[in-house]
Amino acid sequence: MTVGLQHYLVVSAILFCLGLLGVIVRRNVIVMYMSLELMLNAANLALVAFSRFNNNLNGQLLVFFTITVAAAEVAVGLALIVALFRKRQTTHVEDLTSMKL
Amino acid sequence: MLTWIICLPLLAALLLTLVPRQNTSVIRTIAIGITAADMLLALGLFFAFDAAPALDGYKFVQRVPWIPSLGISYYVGVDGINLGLVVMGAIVAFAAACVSSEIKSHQKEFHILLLVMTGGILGAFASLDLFFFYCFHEFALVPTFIMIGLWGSGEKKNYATFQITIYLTIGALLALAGLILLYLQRPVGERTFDIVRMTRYFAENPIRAADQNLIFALLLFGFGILVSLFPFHTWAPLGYGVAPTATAMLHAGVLKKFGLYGLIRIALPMLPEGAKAWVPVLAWLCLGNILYCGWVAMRQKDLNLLIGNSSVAHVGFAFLGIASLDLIGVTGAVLVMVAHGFLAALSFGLSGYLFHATGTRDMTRLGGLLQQLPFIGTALVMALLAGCGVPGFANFVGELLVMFGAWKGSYSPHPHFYVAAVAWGGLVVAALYALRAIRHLLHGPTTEIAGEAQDATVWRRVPFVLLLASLICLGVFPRLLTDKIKASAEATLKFDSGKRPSPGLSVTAINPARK
Amino acid sequence: MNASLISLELATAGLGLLVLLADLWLPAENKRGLGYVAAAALALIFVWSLRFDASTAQFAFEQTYVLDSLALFFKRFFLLAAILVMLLSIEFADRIKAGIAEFYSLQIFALVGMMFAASANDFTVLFVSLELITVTFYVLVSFQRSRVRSLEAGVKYLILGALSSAVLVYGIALVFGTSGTMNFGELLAKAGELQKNTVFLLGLLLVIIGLAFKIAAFPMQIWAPDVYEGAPAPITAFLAVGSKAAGFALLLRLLFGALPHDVVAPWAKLLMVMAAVSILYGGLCAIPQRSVKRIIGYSSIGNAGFILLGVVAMNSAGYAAVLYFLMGYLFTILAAFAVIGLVTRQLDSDDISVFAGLNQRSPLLAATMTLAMVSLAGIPPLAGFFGKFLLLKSAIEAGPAYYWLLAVAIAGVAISIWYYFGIIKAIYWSPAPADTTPIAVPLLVKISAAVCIVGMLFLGIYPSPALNWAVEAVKVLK
Amino acid sequence: MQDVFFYIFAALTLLCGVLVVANPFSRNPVTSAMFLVLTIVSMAGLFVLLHAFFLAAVQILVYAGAVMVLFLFVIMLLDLKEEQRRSCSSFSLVTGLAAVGAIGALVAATVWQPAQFAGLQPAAEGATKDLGELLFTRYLLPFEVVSLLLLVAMVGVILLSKKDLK
Amino acid sequence: MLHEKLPWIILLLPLVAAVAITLFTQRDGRFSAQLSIGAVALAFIASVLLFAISLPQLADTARLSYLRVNWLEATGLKITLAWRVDRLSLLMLLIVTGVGGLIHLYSYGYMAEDRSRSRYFAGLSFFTFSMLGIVLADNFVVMFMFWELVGLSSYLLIGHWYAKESAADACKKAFLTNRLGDFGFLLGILLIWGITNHLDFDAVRGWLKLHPSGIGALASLAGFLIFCGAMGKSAQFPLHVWLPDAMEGPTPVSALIHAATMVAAGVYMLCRVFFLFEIPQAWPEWLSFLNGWTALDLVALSGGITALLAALIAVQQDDIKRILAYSTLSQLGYMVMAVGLAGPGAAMYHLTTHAFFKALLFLGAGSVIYALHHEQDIWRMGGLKQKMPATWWTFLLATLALCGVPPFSGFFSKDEILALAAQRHVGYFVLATLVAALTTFYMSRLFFVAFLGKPRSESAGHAHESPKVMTVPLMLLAIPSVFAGFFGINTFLERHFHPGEAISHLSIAEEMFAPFAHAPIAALLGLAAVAFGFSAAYALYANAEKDPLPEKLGLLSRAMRNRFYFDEIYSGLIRITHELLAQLADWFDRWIVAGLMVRGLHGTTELVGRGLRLVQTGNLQTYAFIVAAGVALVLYIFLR
Repeated sequence: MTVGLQHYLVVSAILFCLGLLGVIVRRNVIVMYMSLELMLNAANLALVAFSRFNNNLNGQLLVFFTITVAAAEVAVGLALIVALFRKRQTTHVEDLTSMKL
Repeated sequence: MLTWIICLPLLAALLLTLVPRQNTSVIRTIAIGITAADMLLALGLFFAFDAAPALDGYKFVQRVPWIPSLGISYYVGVDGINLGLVVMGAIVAFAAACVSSEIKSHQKEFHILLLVMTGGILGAFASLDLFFFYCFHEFALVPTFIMIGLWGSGEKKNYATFQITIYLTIGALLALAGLILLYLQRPVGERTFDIVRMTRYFAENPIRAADQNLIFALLLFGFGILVSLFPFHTWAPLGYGVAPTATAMLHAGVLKKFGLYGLIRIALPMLPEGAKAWVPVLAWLCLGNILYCGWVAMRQKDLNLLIGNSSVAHVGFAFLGIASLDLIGVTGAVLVMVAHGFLAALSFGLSGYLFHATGTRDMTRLGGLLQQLPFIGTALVMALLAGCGVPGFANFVGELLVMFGAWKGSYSPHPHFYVAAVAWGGLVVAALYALRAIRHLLHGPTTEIAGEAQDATVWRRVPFVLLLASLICLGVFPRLLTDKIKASAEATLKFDSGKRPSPGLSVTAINPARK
Repeated sequence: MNASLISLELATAGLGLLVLLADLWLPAENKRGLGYVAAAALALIFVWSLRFDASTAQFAFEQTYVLDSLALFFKRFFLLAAILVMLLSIEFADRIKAGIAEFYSLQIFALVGMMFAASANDFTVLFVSLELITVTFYVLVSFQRSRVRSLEAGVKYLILGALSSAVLVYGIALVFGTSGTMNFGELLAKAGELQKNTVFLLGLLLVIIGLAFKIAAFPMQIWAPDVYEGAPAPITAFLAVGSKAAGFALLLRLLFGALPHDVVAPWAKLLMVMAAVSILYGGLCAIPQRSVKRIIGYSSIGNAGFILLGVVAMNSAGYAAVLYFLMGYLFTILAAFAVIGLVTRQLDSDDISVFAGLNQRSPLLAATMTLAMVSLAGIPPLAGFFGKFLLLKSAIEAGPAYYWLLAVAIAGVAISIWYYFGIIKAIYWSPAPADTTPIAVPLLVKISAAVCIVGMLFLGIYPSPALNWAVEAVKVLK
Repeated sequence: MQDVFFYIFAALTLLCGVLVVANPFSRNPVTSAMFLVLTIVSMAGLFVLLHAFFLAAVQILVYAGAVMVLFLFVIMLLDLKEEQRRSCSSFSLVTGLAAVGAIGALVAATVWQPAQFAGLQPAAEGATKDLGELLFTRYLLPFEVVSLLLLVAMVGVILLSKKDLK
Repeated sequence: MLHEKLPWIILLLPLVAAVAITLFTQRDGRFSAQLSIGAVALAFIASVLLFAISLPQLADTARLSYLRVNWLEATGLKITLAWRVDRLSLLMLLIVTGVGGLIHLYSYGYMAEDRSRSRYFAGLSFFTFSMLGIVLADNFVVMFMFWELVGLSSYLLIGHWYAKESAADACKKAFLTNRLGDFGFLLGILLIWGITNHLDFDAVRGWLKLHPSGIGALASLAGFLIFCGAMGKSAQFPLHVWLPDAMEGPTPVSALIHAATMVAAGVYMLCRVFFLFEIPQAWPEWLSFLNGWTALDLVALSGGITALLAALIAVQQDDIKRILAYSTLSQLGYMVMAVGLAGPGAAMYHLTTHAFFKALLFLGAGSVIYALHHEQDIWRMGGLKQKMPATWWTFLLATLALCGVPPFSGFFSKDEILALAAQRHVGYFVLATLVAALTTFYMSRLFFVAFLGKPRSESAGHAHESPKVMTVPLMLLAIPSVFAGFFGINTFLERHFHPGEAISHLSIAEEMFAPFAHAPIAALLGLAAVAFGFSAAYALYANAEKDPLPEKLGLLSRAMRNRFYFDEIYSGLIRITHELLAQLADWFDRWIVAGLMVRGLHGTTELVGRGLRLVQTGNLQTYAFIVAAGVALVLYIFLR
């Protein structure tokens, strides 16, 4: 079977789920955040694949934006995590439950 | 004129916000004065009614478009059906303002809320626009909750407030859903919230029976909850039990009638088929109100709970009048509504007085009050007797009409059974708990706790005298109201006339008279 | 290309930059006053926006940007919200140790994002403007760096926001892949063939879920209480009003502007479930709640569910109801936060007990809060009632299939009254605390409270004009 | 040949992805970050296979180069130790796996429908010029918005991480 | 047109007095009393005037038309206030205002010391008003209304000394028992209206004349239900229990209400609507076990049982007022029985005479009680003959009349009933004779013990004759008690009930011997019964110090003393019906409706809320999981 669009899509789907799994099972905020990057990448893969198979560059362009946005987000996010770490000396999600219920 | 009646209390409420809270006497004077003026205006309305010109059967009509795109307009007017309610509301409001002197904290807020409630109530009854009809009711309802919650008394206050709030909200929302459904029954573009036009339209273009059944059910149970229809009644005795006197008077007396009024004004004329489908159920539930709640009332030791339960029982008569699908019954229902408005206000007012005079409502701890408080005692006796349907009071006339109407009504194969049960409830069970209350509270030797109570001063008597006089006046001259009701009911309600159940029960043997 | 179409956004963005730059030169003690300038400038832009005419849709940037009545309505809405939030922020500013100008300018940037979102006619614009809003809010939510809660709220918003972004992008990818276009206009033409394409539907579903994060509706509702609690009060207000409205603007645009009706119709069930679960979740969780901000958070979830009623009704009455309700919600929430911000600051607690005796400490605040709660509870004559009325009406109008949702909504209203009145109860009749010193109400708060009250009353008592705006605005939707 | 590369890169991507999320040997964040870099790089390979050359470059430069370095930098800065296995409830793991598995299964099952993409042929060439043209015409607006976003991010990062604000 | 308005004047005078007293003269008891007496006196004069004016115009039963007022109107229902002036009502008017007036006067003395005299006289006037309303009513509903008002005013009067537990209980019992009867009455009215569509007596009668079988299967039921009203008001078995207790009220009240007027209302009403019982009788299917009985049979049975039971109980009572109360019961039973035996004329006749002598007896008893400072036990009296001559004489005359000794009025009326019973049914005749004997027995017992012999207590020894204001009414009442048999009341009534039949006018002398001529066996047997009763009483009580009967009769006596345990049975019945139902309803309300349903819903909601918010752990991981789970759920639902 030649590799077609759906192959890429399945890879991206699995990657997406892996990322989601990471968000759910990992307890370190930074690792969670990395898992989120994984999810974004999965979406990017799907976009690029679609772009290729649709003969339409719009998808690739969105990837371009996604990467930029992700970079900005990561910057802000990590700054936030660092700020929090300075306060609480932890990045462990179970320690970040001062607000609940 | 109607607009003035509605707006006067609301404007006064605004005015009160400007009065410093320390000037309690000024606040009270304004509240009483305004409600008195309102009452006089309403009475003027009542006596000018016959002569006034009518538009579509309604008088004193005023109409201002409000949201044309939805067909909503401010539209007020009275006919025989709501005239009595408006007047009754104004009178009870005055009485309630008079008894509010018992409030000792935050008088300013209390009186503002009271006036808001009054305005809302009167507006709800005078509105001929469904939307305003509903809005005004809600507008009056909220002060009720707040007043009960804030100035209520008793251990169960919070629970009771919670219960009454949730119940009435759900009831109002169910009714709202029904009203909106009703509104949507007209094709787009013609839609209007104008009750008069809706009635006319639906008389000519009846709604599909299935839709009628649904809408009627929503209205029945929505309004029913508002009026403490069995088995959705438990909020009422409890809520009134803890409510401050004036609130209980206004709510039990006036605001509660909104649901009944809605059924008569909206559900019956617009949804005749739905009514036919649902009244057999309603008839059964009436029995729940009248008999069951009567029995419950028999067991109460707290005077307010007793009055509350009996008030639940009384609205059963109005429900039966509606369920009878008969003009006599509906006339009776309206009369019961008005009469019970006065009566409930009177009873709760007296009960509130007793509570403040003796510090308890527990009937087992009181006794022989008639000696100590001749005026209040006598008034209470009269109120309780009026409650068990003694002629001379308006309640009797209303209940009588309801029973007559229900007897002939074609709502069920066995109307006689309901009437028999209802008559038992109204004549016997009501007498049982009323006399029991008199026996425990007023008769017998004076107990220690009752011995220190003071009878009402002349000014404190005014509201009670007024209410009693209204009750008796309507009881002796019921035509003051029934003639007006009759004309309007005939104009708006069309029942399958003349169909009367045959004697129905087959003959086994005819004995020749021995003579 | 008609760049004048985006002049409102350009002006706003320019204002944001100016404020940021002004920070460099202004002496520290005057920075707070920058807010006045910003608010005044925003007000000017708002007034300017009134001169815009969008009776016919105008496009720019190859149809990726649209200025139509809906967009213009939301732009004005966001501007108004931002002005009021700005006023609250000025009052709040002294609690921020530093970065006051940034505080203001970031809000303005968020506003720019919202305004762009209102005009998005392309998934790319949608994504980018949403991200602008979201990223700005990451910073704003955690702005009170000295407070752990603020930071924690920021982290939570960050992780869950990023999660929703990922879902959104993935959904966009699938939609793009099947339809071959990013543009809403083209999508409208192509989507008709795709209504059986499950990949397309999955993509759409994921996009809707992604937007659900913005409006705080099921299944993305979970962040709301924590973030609302942790964020600075004006930011919470902005989140509750602006961010939510942006989500709804996009949802409406996407579902009813970019998709043909027969593609959207099957989604009614999904939206109904979202609405129902949100209403119940928000209502039920709020009952035992003690923190006022959390209550508002939960109520925000519930209200998202209510607004979804109008979306799910899928008729123009419903869309108009959504817009109308949002207007009322704007004034109501801002009124509430004007009070909350002031009351909680003194005790640095937002437990419901800080409201005890408020009516003695400041009758104005007590009255404002009461009115806000009454309006939220949906009681006439305030805005909330008419909004809820319109929403319920539109849902009923949609047909018998919606009746169960209606029942849920009614239950939800009843439950919500329970906790809203809990707050009123706390204000008026919980035992007053020892400290009953009057709260000094700054003029700013007085003004914003007055504006909000007038707004609530106006919308409730004379809804006709506002309803007409809303009806006009949704004419572009199908 | 391309297919072989696809499988290689896909396998690499997924394997590394798994190792980011659930490395059985190490729960050190640094390990995760390193595997994430690997994932991104192998994904760039996939991009190349999809003729998105510019994006592949961006992927490596921006993502692997900048973003991941930032991650690593922060991890090092914070001196994060290995994630302690604190009360890792198997319940949450199982339910989490179940939820994710369900989503994955549903998404994959939906996507794995060759029929739905029958008409599509690989065609687009991710030429830099074409991209650039699009970016500065049609997507000029998002481009500008992103610039604003980056500004916001800058401001935000400064605000959040400055030791002491004036 | 004076006579057009006279019924209104008669009716409203006492009402005006009552209202005026209540509103204005509460403080001045004396003036109140005078007002009340004046009103009733004026009403009496007006009644006489009306009688004089109307009688010539009364061609048989044709009713004179009087001023009518539309009281209530609803679509298909019209209730008119109109007053019916015919022989029946004219007679009753005279009795009510006449006897009532005397009792008012008597009360002036009797209640002189009472501190709430105003309230008492207001009640008395109000009662008179209500009673006159019943008498004049021309309409079922109007009658029902006044019926209720009579019940109400009797409640107020019995409970005049409400501070006394027993009085408070008694008035409650009276009202409730009456209410039971009214329940039937109302249903009967509804039933008749439902079928005939009329409420006016004449209209219903006319309708029935046109459609004799119109009511069909419900005919007997209608009659019986209407009778229920009478059963309550006239205290007929099984609703007789309230009357003896009602003696807790002041004695003049007992005389007015429980001897002359109120209890007579039942009989009056039966006579008024007698046409209802003349239609073909039938029972509906679900009451088919009653086939073979007509409504009248039930009436007669109830009356007969009451007459006998009450007479038996009276034999063993010691309280002077209770003896009279049971005697009243028994006599009322007589009258009801007479109605049941299709002799309304006889019933009315006996009612009239009974009103005189029973009122006299009560007032006499009141005089005794007053003189003995509220001592009511006859075994603590004795020897009053010398101390209270006026009372003694009048009491003697009344006793003779009650026993039916010729030529006193009671003889004639009772004889009519006996003759009627003899004619209709031998069983009832035997019963009636037996009751006559018992009547003489217990009255003689009362008389011997209370008035003759030696004083048995200190207060009896110091008794004085009552003041003039009390003895004059006694004497005035004694006149009709003695002579009422000669007035031709029976023929007067015959013309009402049998219009058109030729009735010969008799002279007084002929009148006197008419019974013997008419039905000699009945008359003679009646006399024999009287003689037997008297001699038995003489033998037992002429010089008795205490009651010898309990020893002789043993268990039976105890049963009699305890009134055959009716009170106990009834209170038991009420306990197992209403009390139980009330308890059940209360329990249900408290636990099921308010508890389980409302509180349950409340609690469940709150619990669900508390449970649901546990989801909000504050832990990001949980949040992520929940989001994922939600997404999975949504995906599952929509992609399945």
